[in-house]
This record gives sequence, structure tokens and C-alpha cells, in this order.
Amino acid sequence: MVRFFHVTKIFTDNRVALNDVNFQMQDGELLFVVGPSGAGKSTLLKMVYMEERPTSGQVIVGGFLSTTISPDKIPLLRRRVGVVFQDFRLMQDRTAFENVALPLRISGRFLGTEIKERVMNALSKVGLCHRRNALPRELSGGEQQRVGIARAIVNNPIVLLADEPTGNLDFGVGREIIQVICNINAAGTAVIVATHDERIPMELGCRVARIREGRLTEFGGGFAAR
Amino acid sequence: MVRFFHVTKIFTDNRVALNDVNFQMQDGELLFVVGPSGAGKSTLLKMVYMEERPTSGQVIVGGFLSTTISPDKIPLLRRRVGVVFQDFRLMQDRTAFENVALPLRISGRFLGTEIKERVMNALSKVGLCHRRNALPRELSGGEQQRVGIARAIVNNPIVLLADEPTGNLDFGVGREIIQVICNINAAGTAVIVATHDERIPMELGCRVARIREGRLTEFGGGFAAR
Amino acid sequence: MKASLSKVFYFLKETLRGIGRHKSLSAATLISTVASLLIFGVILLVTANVQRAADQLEKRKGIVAFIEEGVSGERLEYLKSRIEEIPEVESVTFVSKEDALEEFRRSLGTEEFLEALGTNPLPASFDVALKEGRRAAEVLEKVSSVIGGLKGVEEVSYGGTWAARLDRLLRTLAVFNVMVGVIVGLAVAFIVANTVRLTVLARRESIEIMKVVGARAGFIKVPFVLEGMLHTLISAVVALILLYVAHEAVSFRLPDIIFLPPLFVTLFVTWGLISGVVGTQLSLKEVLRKRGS
Amino acid sequence: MKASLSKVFYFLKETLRGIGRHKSLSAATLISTVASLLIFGVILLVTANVQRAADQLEKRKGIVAFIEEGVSGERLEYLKSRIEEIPEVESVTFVSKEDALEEFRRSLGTEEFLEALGTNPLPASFDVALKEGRRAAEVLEKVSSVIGGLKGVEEVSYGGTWAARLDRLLRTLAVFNVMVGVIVGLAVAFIVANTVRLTVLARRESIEIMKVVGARAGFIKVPFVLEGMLHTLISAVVALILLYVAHEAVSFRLPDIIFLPPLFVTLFVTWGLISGVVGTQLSLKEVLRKRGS
Ligand SMILES: Nc1ncnc2c1ncn2[C@@H]1O[C@H](COP(=O)(O)OP(=O)(O)OP(=O)(O)O)[C@@H](O)[C@H]1O
Ligand SMILES: Nc1ncnc2c1ncn2[C@@H]1O[C@H](COP(=O)(O)OP(=O)(O)OP(=O)(O)O)[C@@H](O)[C@H]1O
Ligand SMILES: [Mg+2]
Ligand SMILES: [Mg+2]
Repeated sequence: MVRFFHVTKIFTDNRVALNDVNFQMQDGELLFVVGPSGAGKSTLLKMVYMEERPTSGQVIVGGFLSTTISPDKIPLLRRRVGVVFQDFRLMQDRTAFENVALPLRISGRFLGTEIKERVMNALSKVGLCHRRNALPRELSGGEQQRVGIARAIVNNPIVLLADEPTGNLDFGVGREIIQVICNINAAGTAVIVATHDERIPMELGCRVARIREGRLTEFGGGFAAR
Repeated sequence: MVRFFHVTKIFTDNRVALNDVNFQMQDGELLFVVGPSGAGKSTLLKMVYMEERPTSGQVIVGGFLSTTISPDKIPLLRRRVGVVFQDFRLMQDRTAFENVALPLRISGRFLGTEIKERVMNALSKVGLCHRRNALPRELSGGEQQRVGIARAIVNNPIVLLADEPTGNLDFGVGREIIQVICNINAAGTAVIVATHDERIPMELGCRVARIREGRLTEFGGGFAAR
Repeated sequence: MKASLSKVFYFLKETLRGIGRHKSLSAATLISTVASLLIFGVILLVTANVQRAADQLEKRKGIVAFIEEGVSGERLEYLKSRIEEIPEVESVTFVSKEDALEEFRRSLGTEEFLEALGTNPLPASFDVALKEGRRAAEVLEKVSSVIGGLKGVEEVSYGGTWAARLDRLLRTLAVFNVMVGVIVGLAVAFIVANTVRLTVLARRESIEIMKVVGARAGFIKVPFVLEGMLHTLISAVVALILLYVAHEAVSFRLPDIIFLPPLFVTLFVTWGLISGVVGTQLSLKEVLRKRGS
Repeated sequence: MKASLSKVFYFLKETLRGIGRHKSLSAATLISTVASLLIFGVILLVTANVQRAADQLEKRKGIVAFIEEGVSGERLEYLKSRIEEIPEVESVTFVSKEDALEEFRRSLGTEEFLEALGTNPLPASFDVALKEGRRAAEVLEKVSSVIGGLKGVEEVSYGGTWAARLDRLLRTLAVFNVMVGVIVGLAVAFIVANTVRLTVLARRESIEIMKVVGARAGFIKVPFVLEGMLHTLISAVVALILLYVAHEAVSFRLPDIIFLPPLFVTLFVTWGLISGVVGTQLSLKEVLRKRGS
């Protein structure tokens, strides 16, 4: 499903964000990427949905290879990958509903009624049906984060990437969100969660990739969460 | 220093974000506002730097009254209040250094050399001196958050407001940041931290305002942190 | 099928939403494009009128050959045919002494002066019209001297130096007009294109989000292009209306100013639309190309 | 003191940074403002030239009174003083038969025709210049008829209908020109102001952050206003250069076209600057007023 093969990412002024990262994930697996601030967690996720490309090495996602994918194929990849961004990336001029509906509109395969049904379903999973008509700036930080999560899961992605999905959530709501993510994983979606909070994977007892200054220092542990 | 007097905030479509909130803080006090997502923590902080005004009731900060303050006095208030925003609010077209220097430039009371010294001092407190020339989008989430913290403390505010200052930080860095905040408080600055992570005030054993659906359900506890 | 219909519907809704949500941006765009199209319209209006005035003045350019007193009818026929033989001459009209008097009377509105004279002092004449494109001052002079050399022709009048001066003036005006038209046309295209570009740039955040969620460039573009077209179309119509109002206001004072002929209106609207669409395309390309794929 | 100097320094740096960091926005703004100022410049150029042409044509308008053969010197003196007495007349110049022949020769470049004649058939004449503002066709006609009524004057020539037509044309042109100038001037102001406004709107995020960190409106404005002024100043200079190049190119073909007189250049630059600053102010007001205080 997702495979990193000697992936190195060097940004301008020689910042090494990822350093020779190798790992492999099966279909339907659940992986936590943990590490301190600036370790390279977000960069790793960006490689998966190909917002960034490796300086050297290769990333394989589904049938797409980072070295050979053509620019017009990238949208296809992204439609099958749901992403919860660390900084939310909600469209400021759309309501929560429209933000969540966006991936469905983009895929162009759904009717208005279907869209409505799916969006409301996703919003109810994150407990935000009542705020569907609010603009992002009318939502609290945690609410915005949950809108981002609803958008990531609305289109039944084959891979779900969640960057710090509970950073703005209290323990109660955060646990619910992790449960939502686990449910999606249980339904067969591969999931990668980047987080600085090591308690979550410890509690769940699932796979952990530990990253530090761009290097994968630990990979494995846990039992297959299912 | 900060006093809330029957403060109620009702947003459009009758959303009650704060409901008859009363409390008082002394100079140099340290207060944690805790509560679940959407409880009204950020709204409470916004009242203090007067980005939002109460629908009814009154907020008093330093010598400024929310009911009588004239628009041209608000900048004066804000210069004495350092704010760490939940969504960082960094200027995307400035480097970390320039973002942190902004409050000093605005106050217009400092020379170039002084500015440099103070900014580097603030950046070193959050451990980001080496990233001073990076633009926000070249920083990781946690790094952006720390730039926001450096900006909030650079001008020695009399009140420091921190909205979820460790939401994007791992346990280690988060603890350091809390220590930085405690140090600032120890030097006489009043501090209000909004967080969903109840462990922090519990560990520190300091004052807590618990908020739930806009109501202050608990206020007090702890010993004066000093 | 139904899904693609819902897509069309979505695009239309998006377009209107784009305009509605960003009222301030839209207003700014509209004002700029209306203003620049208005300029273009005014220039076209001036061009149309200068052309027409030139045409009319050119048409009026002609030669009057005054005939000596007492020339016989036969000789008149002969003179007429001789003048008609000149290659530059389009037509020759005979104006008898009586016709001349009649015209003089009409133009003067009074007969006293002539009645005091008792006799008709006005000569008969030939009004000679020249062929199109053969009305430059030099031609006039040449033909005049030929006609003046005919026996029975007393005097020839053709405006002389005035015709030459008018020629110069019209030529200068035409060159000026083309120059102004070209510069203004290009400038207007630049302005419209750039204004649309600025609106797109101001919304680049949204565009980047759509991209990262998997939207194809085409999907992102459609509402912007539609919006750009709608904007420029509205602007063109508003500019035309303003132009018409201005024209009405001025034609009160100068009644023979014409409005834009249909060809120019078409040119005007098309030009605006092309500029708008090109502006949208360029800016979208720029924004879409940024940051990675 | 030192701190305020560092503030000035900061403002200047900010201004340049604003332009440097937002190259794409700046380029768009520059293109739009250059284009619209260019239009304005062209219109001013046309106005300047039309005015000049009109002035020159007006000056040339005059009356030629041909004198009968054999009028005595005394009578000539008398005629001259009589004509000079007419209130509309500015000056009277006597052109003798010899002068006329000389001029005729010069203008024709050949003498054969006259030499064949053996005698000088050209009459002596008075060139009558009229006072400024008294050169309308009606005045010309009136004065001509007065002069024509004097004994010793054989014939009077003043261009007749041609003068009237020229009058009409110039009047139309002037009205057109003022109309176009006003519309274009306003439109250009709108465009410049709005373009600057769009650039400000595109950076509203930054402005809001500055506000929330405690910046006064003035502090936020200064770099924007300076940037707006710099932008329009650069644009004005570029537009002037382009205009000059265009002028040079055209004057190759039409050598007597003048460039903008200093007054117009001043008007041009000032107009651009005012528009830019007003645009900046309006948009800043709009952005600064938003959301809370
Ligand atoms: N576009 C970029 N240009 C230069 N450096 C970058 C860029 N993006 C990230 N970096 C740097 O690469 C390193 C890893 O960044 P990344 O965002 O992956 O960290 P992270 O693990 O997500 O941290 P956090 O938990 O704070 O979000 C950081 O030091 C960051 O400053
Ligand atoms: N501008 C606004 N318009 C309408 N509703 C608003 C606005 N700002 C906040 N709200 C609502 O008020 C409530 C409190 O918001 P607030 O941002 O204070 O929550 P919070 O305690 O900071 O939550 P979080 O921990 O998720 O950041 C939320 O339900 C939110 O949706
Ligand atoms: Mg990150
Ligand atoms: Mg909040």
C-alpha cells in the first residue's frame, strides 16, 4: 500500500527533514508516526500525498510511484488519500458543510442528495452536525480540526493520513476522534497518524514509527490493530 | 489586573460562547483555563485583548474597560498584552525573526541593535535561534507555535495570554515551553493559559478556571504559583 | 449523466458564490474593468465619428465650375461631356442661373439684396463630384486647372489651400486615431487581464486547498473562467450603457455624433471577453503551478 | 530620536520588502497602472496637439482683400486705415503686385506660365489678420462684406464655407476631447485606485495580524501608502517613457506633433499619485475596519 524506499528530503539551506527512511505498510494497517517537534512527521506525510517529493529515494502509494507519476495523475492519487492537515487548511469562504463536501464535488461522481447524506454522516462522526453552516472563523480550534477530519474521511479514502488530529482536542473528544479513526481503519482503510502524543499508540498498542531528526529510529511494536 | 464582570458573549445565530462569566485575577497570577473543545476558552482570551467585546457585562484589563475603551486605545492595550494564538497567526511573508520583532517595531521604542538582541533572546527561549530566517511555511507546526510564543513574550507584556500553547508540541518541548511561561510569570507577568490538557495545571498545582459550554463551572484550587 | 449535470450546476453555483462571497473584490474588479472598457469605448466612439466626419468632408469636396454668361445649350452639353471624360470625375450636375438664385435665396433667407439688383447676377455652374479616393488637394487642383482651361468656363472654385489644410488635418487625425486605438486597446486588455489576475491571486489560498484535496486544474479553473467572463460581460454592458448615456448627453449639444456601429460594439465586447479570459488563464496557471505539482 | 529614525528606516525597508516579496502582485499592479496612465498620457498628448493645431489654424484664418488695378497710393493709405478701424481687425499688411508675383513664383517654382503672359496679372492685396477670439466663420463673413463694400476693393477672399466647416470640426473635436479627457481621467483614477486596492486586499491577512498585535492604523498604513506612491510614480515614469517612444515613432511620420508640455506632465504625474494614494487609503480603511475594532 505505502512504501518508503531510501527516502531523503533536503530542503533549501541543506535542512535534512528526512534521512534515508525505509518502511512498508500493508493494506488496512494502522501506523503511528511519533517524534518531537520538527522531527519530520509532517514531511513524511506530505510525501505520501505527494505535496513534497523525495530529494532521493522513492515513495510508492497504491500504484503510484513518486519518481514517475505525471502531474495530471497526482489529483487521482489525492482523491484516494484523505488528509487531516496539521493547520486544518479549510477554505475560509465556505461553510463547514461545503468544506467537507469538497472532495465529493471534486470527484464528480455524486448527486446532490448523495453528497448531503455523506457529508452529514461524516460531520456526525466528529459531532459537528449542528455547526454545519458556520464558516471556519466562526468555529473554535477543535471544531475546525474536526471539520478537517470529516473532510478527510468523507470520500472513503484507501489511505487516511492524519497530522496531529487531536492537537486541539480535549481528552474526551480526542478519544472519540481516535475511535472514529480506528473504526475507519477497521473497515479496511490504511491509516497513518502523526502525533507528538505517545500515549495514544501506547494505549491502543499498535504499530509505531519513531522518528527523530529525520531518521526512523524505531519501527514496529504492537500487534496489528484490527 | 484582569476582571470579568457578568460577561456574556452571544455570537450570530444565538450561539452563547460565554455565559455570565465572573472572575478576577491579581497582578502576576498564573491561571489555567481548561475545558473541552468549543467550551469558550479562546473566546474568553479574545475578550482580554479585546478582539471580541462582551454582548453584556464588562471586562477590565489594566486600566482599560471594555465598555468605554475607544478604538484608538485598543492598540495601546494590545501592546501590553502578549498573545499566543491557537492558530499561530504568523505573517506568511516574514521570516521567524521578523515575526518575533513585529511587536518591538510596532512599539517604536527600540533601536535596531536592541531589537536584534531581544528577538534572539526570545527565540532562544523557545529553542528556535537556528530557524530565525525561515518563513512560516518552512517551519513545522510545533516550530510555528514556538515562533508565536516568542512573539508573545518578546515585549515583556504585563499580561500573557496563551491559547493552547503546547497543542502542537511533544511532551519534552511542551514542558520546556510551560517552564518558559512559568519563568515569565515568576518575573511578575500575569498569565492566562487556555488548554484542553488538564495534566499541566494539575502537575503545576496552580489555579484553574474550568469552563463548559460557556459557563465557569469551577474557579480556584491550587496554590499561588510563584 | 445526472452526476455531470450536478457538476454543471455546481460550477454555476460556484461562479455566483465567488462573486457573492467576495463582494469587495468583485466590486473592485468590476470598477476597473468598466472604467477601462469605457475608455476603450470612448476611443472607438471617437474613431467612428472621425471616420464618418472624414468621409462626409471628403464627399463634399468637389469642384464648382462657373459658366460664362450666354453660353449656348449645345456648348453646355459639350462642356459637360468634356468634364465627364476626365478620369477622376465621378459625376457632373448642371446648376442653372435660376437654380443658383433659388439656392442662394434659401441659404440667405432674404431676397431684398437681389431684388434691389433687379437682375440675376449669379452664374450657372457645374457641380463636379470626384471619385472616391481621388479627392486629395493635389487632385482637386489638377482637375480644376483642366476644367478652368475649357472655353466657356469663367472660374473654378474648389477650396484651394483650405482643402489642403483639411487633408492634412484629417490625415493627422487618422494616424493619431489608429495610434491611440492600438495603445488603448492593448492597455485595456492588460488592465482587464491584470485585474482578473489580481482577484485570482487574492484567492490563491482557496485554490491551493482545492489542489491539495485532489482537484484537477480544470475543475479549479472553470468557475474562475466563468466568473471572469461574467465579470467582463457585465462590465462591457455597463460600459456600453455609460457610453450611451454620455453620447446622449453630448449629442444634445452636437447632434450629428453617431453611436458605435454594430461592428464596433462586437469588437468591443469580444475584446473585453478575450482579455478577461486570458487574464484568468494566465493567473490560474501561475497560481496552479506554485508549490510542488 | 534615534528610535524614530529607526522607524523611518523600518518604513522604507517595509515598503521595499512589500514590493520585493510580492513580485507577482507588484508586477500586476505596475502593468495595470502603467497601462492606464499610458492611456491618460495619450489622451493628454492628443489634447495638446489638437489644441495646438486649432491655434495654428485659427491664426492662419484671415481675409485677403484684392485691390482694383490702378488705385492710387493715397487711396491705398485711406483703405488701409479704414480697414484698421474695423474693431475685429488686428493688423493689415499690404502686399504689392510685385510681392504677390514673387510669392506666386516661390509657391509654384516655375515662371514660365507668367512669363508667357508677359504682364503681371496678379492684383495687389491687403492681408487682414483678425484679433484672437474673433475668427469664427460668421465674423470672417461679416468683416469680409464690410471690406468688400469699400471702393477700390475688387474682391475679398476668406475661405468661405471651408472656414465654417473647419470651425465646426474644431469645435466638435474640442468638445470630444474634453469629454474623452474627463471620462478617461476619471476612469484612470478608478483603475489606479482599484488596482492598489486589490493589492491591499490580497494582503489583508498580514494587516489583520499587525492589528491584533497592537499596531496603530497609521503604522500599518505608512508602508502601504509609500508603496502605492512608489508604484504609481514608477508607473507614471514608465508610461511617460513609453509615450515618448511612441511619440518619437509617430513624429517620424508626422513631424509637427509636439510632446506633452510641462504643465500636462505635472498634471499627469499628480493625477496618478492622487489616484494611487486615494486607492490605498480607501482600501486600508476597508480592511482596517473589518472584524472588531
Ligand atoms: N518547506 C520547508 N523548507 C525548509 N525547511 C522545512 C520545510 N518544511 C519543513 N522544514 C523543516 O524540516 C523539519 C521537519 O519538519 P516537519 O514539519 O516534518 O516536522 P514535524 O515532525 O511535523 O514537527 P511538528 O510536530 O512540530 O509539526 C523542520 O525542522 C522544519 O523546519
Ligand atoms: N465568530 C464566531 N461566530 C459564531 N460562533 C463562534 C464564533 N467564535 C466562536 N464561536 C463558537 O463559540 C463556541 C466557543 O468557541 P471557542 O473558540 O471559545 O472554543 P474553545 O474553548 O477555544 O474551543 P477549542 O478548544 O476547540 O479551541 C464554539 O462553539 C464556537 O463555535
Ligand atoms: Mg508537523
Ligand atoms: Mg480555542
